Amino acid sequence: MNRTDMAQDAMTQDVDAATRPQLATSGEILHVRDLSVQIADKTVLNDVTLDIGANERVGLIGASGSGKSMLVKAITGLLPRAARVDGDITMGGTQLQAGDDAAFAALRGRYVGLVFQNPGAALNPVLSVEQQVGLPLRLHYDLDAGERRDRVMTMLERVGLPASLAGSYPHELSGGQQQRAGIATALITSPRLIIADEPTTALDAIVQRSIIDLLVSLVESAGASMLFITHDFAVLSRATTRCMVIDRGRIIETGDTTALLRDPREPQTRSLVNAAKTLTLNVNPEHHHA
Amino acid sequence: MRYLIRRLIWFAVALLGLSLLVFAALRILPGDVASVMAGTNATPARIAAIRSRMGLDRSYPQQYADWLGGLLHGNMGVSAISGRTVASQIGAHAAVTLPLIVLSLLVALGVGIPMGCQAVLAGSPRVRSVLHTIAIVGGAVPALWGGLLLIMLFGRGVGLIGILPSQGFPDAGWHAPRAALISLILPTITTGLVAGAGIMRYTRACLISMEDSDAVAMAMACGMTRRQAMLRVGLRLSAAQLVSVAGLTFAQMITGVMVVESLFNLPGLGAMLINDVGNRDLIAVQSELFLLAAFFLLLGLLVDLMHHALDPRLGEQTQHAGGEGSTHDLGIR
Amino acid sequence: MRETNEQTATRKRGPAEASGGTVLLAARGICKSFGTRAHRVQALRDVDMDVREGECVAVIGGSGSGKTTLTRIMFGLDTADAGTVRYRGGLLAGPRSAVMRQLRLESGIVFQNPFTSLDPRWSAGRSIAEGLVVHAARSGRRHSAGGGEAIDAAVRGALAMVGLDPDEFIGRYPVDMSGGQAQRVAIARAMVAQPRIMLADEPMSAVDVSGRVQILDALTEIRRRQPHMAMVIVSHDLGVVQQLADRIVVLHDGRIEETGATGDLLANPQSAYTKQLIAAAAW
Amino acid sequence: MTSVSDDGKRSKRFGRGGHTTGNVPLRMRFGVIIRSMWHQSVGRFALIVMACWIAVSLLSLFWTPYPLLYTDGGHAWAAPSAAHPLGTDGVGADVLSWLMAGSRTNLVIALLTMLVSAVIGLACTAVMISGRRALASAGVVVVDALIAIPTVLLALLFAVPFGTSISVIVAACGMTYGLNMARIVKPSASLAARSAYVEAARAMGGERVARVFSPISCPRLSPVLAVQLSMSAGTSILAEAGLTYLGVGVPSGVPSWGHTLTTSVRLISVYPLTVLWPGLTVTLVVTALYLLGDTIRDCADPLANVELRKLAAAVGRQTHNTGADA
Repeated sequence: MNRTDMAQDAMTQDVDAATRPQLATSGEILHVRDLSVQIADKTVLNDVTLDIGANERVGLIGASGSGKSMLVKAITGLLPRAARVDGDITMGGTQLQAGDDAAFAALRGRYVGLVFQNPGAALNPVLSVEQQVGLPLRLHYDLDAGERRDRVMTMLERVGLPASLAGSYPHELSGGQQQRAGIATALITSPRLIIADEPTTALDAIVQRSIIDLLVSLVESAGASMLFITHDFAVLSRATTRCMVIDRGRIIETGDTTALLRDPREPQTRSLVNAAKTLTLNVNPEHHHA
Repeated sequence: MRYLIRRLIWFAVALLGLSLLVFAALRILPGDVASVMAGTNATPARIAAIRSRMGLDRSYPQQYADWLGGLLHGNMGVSAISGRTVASQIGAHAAVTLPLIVLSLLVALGVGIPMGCQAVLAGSPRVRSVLHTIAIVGGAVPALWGGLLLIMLFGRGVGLIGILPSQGFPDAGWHAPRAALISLILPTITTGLVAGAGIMRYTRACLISMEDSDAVAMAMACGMTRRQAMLRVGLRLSAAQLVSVAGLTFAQMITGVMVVESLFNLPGLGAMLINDVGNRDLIAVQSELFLLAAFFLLLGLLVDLMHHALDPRLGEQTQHAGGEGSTHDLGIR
Repeated sequence: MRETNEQTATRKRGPAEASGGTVLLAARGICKSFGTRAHRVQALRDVDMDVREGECVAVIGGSGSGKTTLTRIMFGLDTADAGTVRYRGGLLAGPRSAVMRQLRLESGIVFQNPFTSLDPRWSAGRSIAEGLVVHAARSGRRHSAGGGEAIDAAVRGALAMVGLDPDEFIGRYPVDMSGGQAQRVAIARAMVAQPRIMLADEPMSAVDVSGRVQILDALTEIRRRQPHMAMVIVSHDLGVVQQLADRIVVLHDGRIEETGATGDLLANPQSAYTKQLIAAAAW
Repeated sequence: MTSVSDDGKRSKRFGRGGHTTGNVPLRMRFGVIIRSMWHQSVGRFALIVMACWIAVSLLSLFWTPYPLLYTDGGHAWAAPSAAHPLGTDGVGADVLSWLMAGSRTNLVIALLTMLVSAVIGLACTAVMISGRRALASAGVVVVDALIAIPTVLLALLFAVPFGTSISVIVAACGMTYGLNMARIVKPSASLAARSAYVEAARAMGGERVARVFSPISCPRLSPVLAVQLSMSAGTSILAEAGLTYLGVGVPSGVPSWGHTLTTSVRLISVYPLTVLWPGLTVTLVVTALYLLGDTIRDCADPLANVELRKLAAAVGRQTHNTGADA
């Protein structure tokens, strides 16, 4: 709780016209219509339509191979070049053409921040934490070195990384610390949309919980929206308000997270939810709140 | 740091081993070294004179120690044929070969790396596959033949567009820098392009392996375009590997360099070495072979150190290279 | 023993002491550290642990707790800096000792990620058969009459036991399987030589939810069919542990934090760390 | 190719027939591999060039347009004509005949170099990944040091005592490429050595180094090996040409492509275009060898080639049906 408050304070002081993107005028943050993706004659996404509004935290669930990660890549323009993309993507008021890498790049790291599944592989091994976290600032904003450093240090503090680690390289950090650095990189420019692709699967339960809490509180306090991909339903109900189910490249069900988990309509969703229930620890909660 | 020390120790050991190898190879010759050197019609007295002058009448360990001691003092002996000191002979010929090697390497890197990048990053698939073909076929051209083709195209007097000299090195050497440089153009292009094709292939392979990497995706997520991310992150992360490959290409380029020296009639180290081997000028060959090989050992050392400097992760890994401790994910991180 | 059998089927079991089997694997005073001289990490500090015949012990804890290291040492995959491991009373000493050979013959191991623990270039049938061939070679007896057919039958039996159609999966490669299917092939490989004791090292952490259920079902089925076999499962997934294990060992920071029968421990955790673990799992 | 022969050995050990547990008979696998290579244009090119090379080599054992020792004294340094399509050399020998005969020498050199470099390369790799730390790190550093010595220096070193011969070329090439290979294979080998499936095999019994090179993990190495070996073969041809030209390669009197190229250097002043053919031959064959490795990697690896996996799956189903019938 304490940390969230601190973060909020720091946030209000920190935000200024230079870092605040001016693009989002409507309530719509992300707008996808009839998105289809084919890679090597295989359809990985099929007529996907979705909207994410301001301050909304949306979950995306589905079995592995259902197209969750492909959807993220398609939205952010990270698909391999061989992919064939049809459909409309509108982000921050810009309609994006598939293949217009420069337009996507202008939004990535400024309007939309990504948190990766495996920070150990994603963080650039030759950049220090400070350089890595400051990279989106360098790419998008014309700040002098001192100012950039100040922002990075504030951000590190907000994600709970001690300033002494600023000069460390990723391989010197623990898994949890690496993911904190990844989150800091995604959030440093106060983007309007955060996309997190299974950000905690590589971590153990206790660390997982603290990372999710951190991410949610930061997104909340920044007033950003979030698309959260996971196959962990406990995480889902904790982090999101609305939820979509994807199966074989199609969005098959959308709804309020709690309602959807309680009463799934589609058979695929039902089997996913039942599986998750089977695996959830079943104890009387009264025992451990003392 | 520990790697540096260990690598230096092994460098010294390798040098010593190398000297033994060279020494032994030249001593297991069938027949008597001195009589071979003296020629077929030499009198026994002359043979004996050579033997004692060269120190060949002493025991092998003694000879080895003498040679090594001489090397340490920069005294590499006197050529039995030309009568010049081996050191001055090497110096004169290196003045042709070293610039040729350095220029070739610059051409190889200057052509290979950008074209290798382009072979991955070019927008049109057709351009990419053409560049890939060039890389493979270019690496399959024998240096001898490549040189011949260049002579036939550009060689003064022979070629279709005869604008460049294709034979010899100016007598004045580097005192006539313009002429010297011009005489090196065709040889440099020959070896440089052949080696460049190899570098190009490796650059392409390295970049392709980076294409789907999370690190490049992360750089893109921070706001780089694909091209920027591949060039700034992908290429940087391949740099350690590329340096190693460039080092190896460099070492293997030497066959081509010697061929080209001979083809273009340049008085370089290759010509000297072939000549001395042909003349069985053992004292000279012994020192020359050793020095050249030592040069490449040193080069390998530099390449490895550079490789380590370029990859911050390596410092950790080598500490338990090959040990049991590093073989498992121990779940302690 | 019959009683044990029924208990497994209903997924409710009494305390570990009730299973009352003889001790198969016993670790005493295990210490282990990693790293360089300058930067030493103590992974295990003086840990004792027993595994009895027919019981399923879960070792739980966060990453860095030493749970994987402990079980690796107990199954002879690593060596301890100090302490002893005894298998059926014999001291596990050195990779070539008779006890070690016996342990290798009589144990089956399932690793975390099936896509790395199965050879990607081998079909499922071949991977599973390899377990049997190595086993046969090690135990000094060749498969006698009809070796090929006997192996084939055993492989098909093992596939069926983990709930995979032998016809479909015997020639299939790991790339063409889902995580749950691949991990079940890995379980079949561990089970094909009918081990006395099995180690499953985080068998579900690399697999998605539906795969996890398949693996859980396969392991439950194995427990039902092989009531005498001991099982050690390393996990940080308490939901799975709750359904599978008779007894839980909680490791934290290289020490045993707490140990007890599954129901007791989950309902009534003593240490703060265990409470934290349970809270993290039950959100 | 390596993985295929492994499988052969394997299925014998498993019992007769090799039809057990979804194992695909060697001949069927081989058929699928060749077919998938043929379906790629690159693979087809490589296969055709290889086939021609081998055919010409065999043919030259029995027939060449002129006997190798036949010299047409009156037509030394002759330009190409109907009688001598590629002209004649300084003693009037037919260049085409020598080029044809040269292909068998180069075939032998390429095969031997592959063999020697494979032995040296795998031996060094085994040392570098061995469980004994001191041995492994010593191995790494020694390979790192020696790898820098160029082929030509080794050839010169060997040529001084032993004279020029095919064995000198093979020894020099085999050693440098072997070390090269060791360095390139080592990462995959040590990955394999520490991979969970070797661990899994080790848990069932077995030594670490033996495991890496045993069929358990050779499939893992075989893609890298296929590429490296075919590179060695190709590069040995280039090295032969260079060394022979320098006078430390194939002795004069033995036909080889390097020999023909050297001859054509002299012919250049008489009839420049003849220089095209031997050079083109070498370039073509070396290109084909480089590509051959790539396509073998893509086609013989069940991970990369769906057809192989489909075949295995089909065999798995089919064996059961026949079993049920019986």
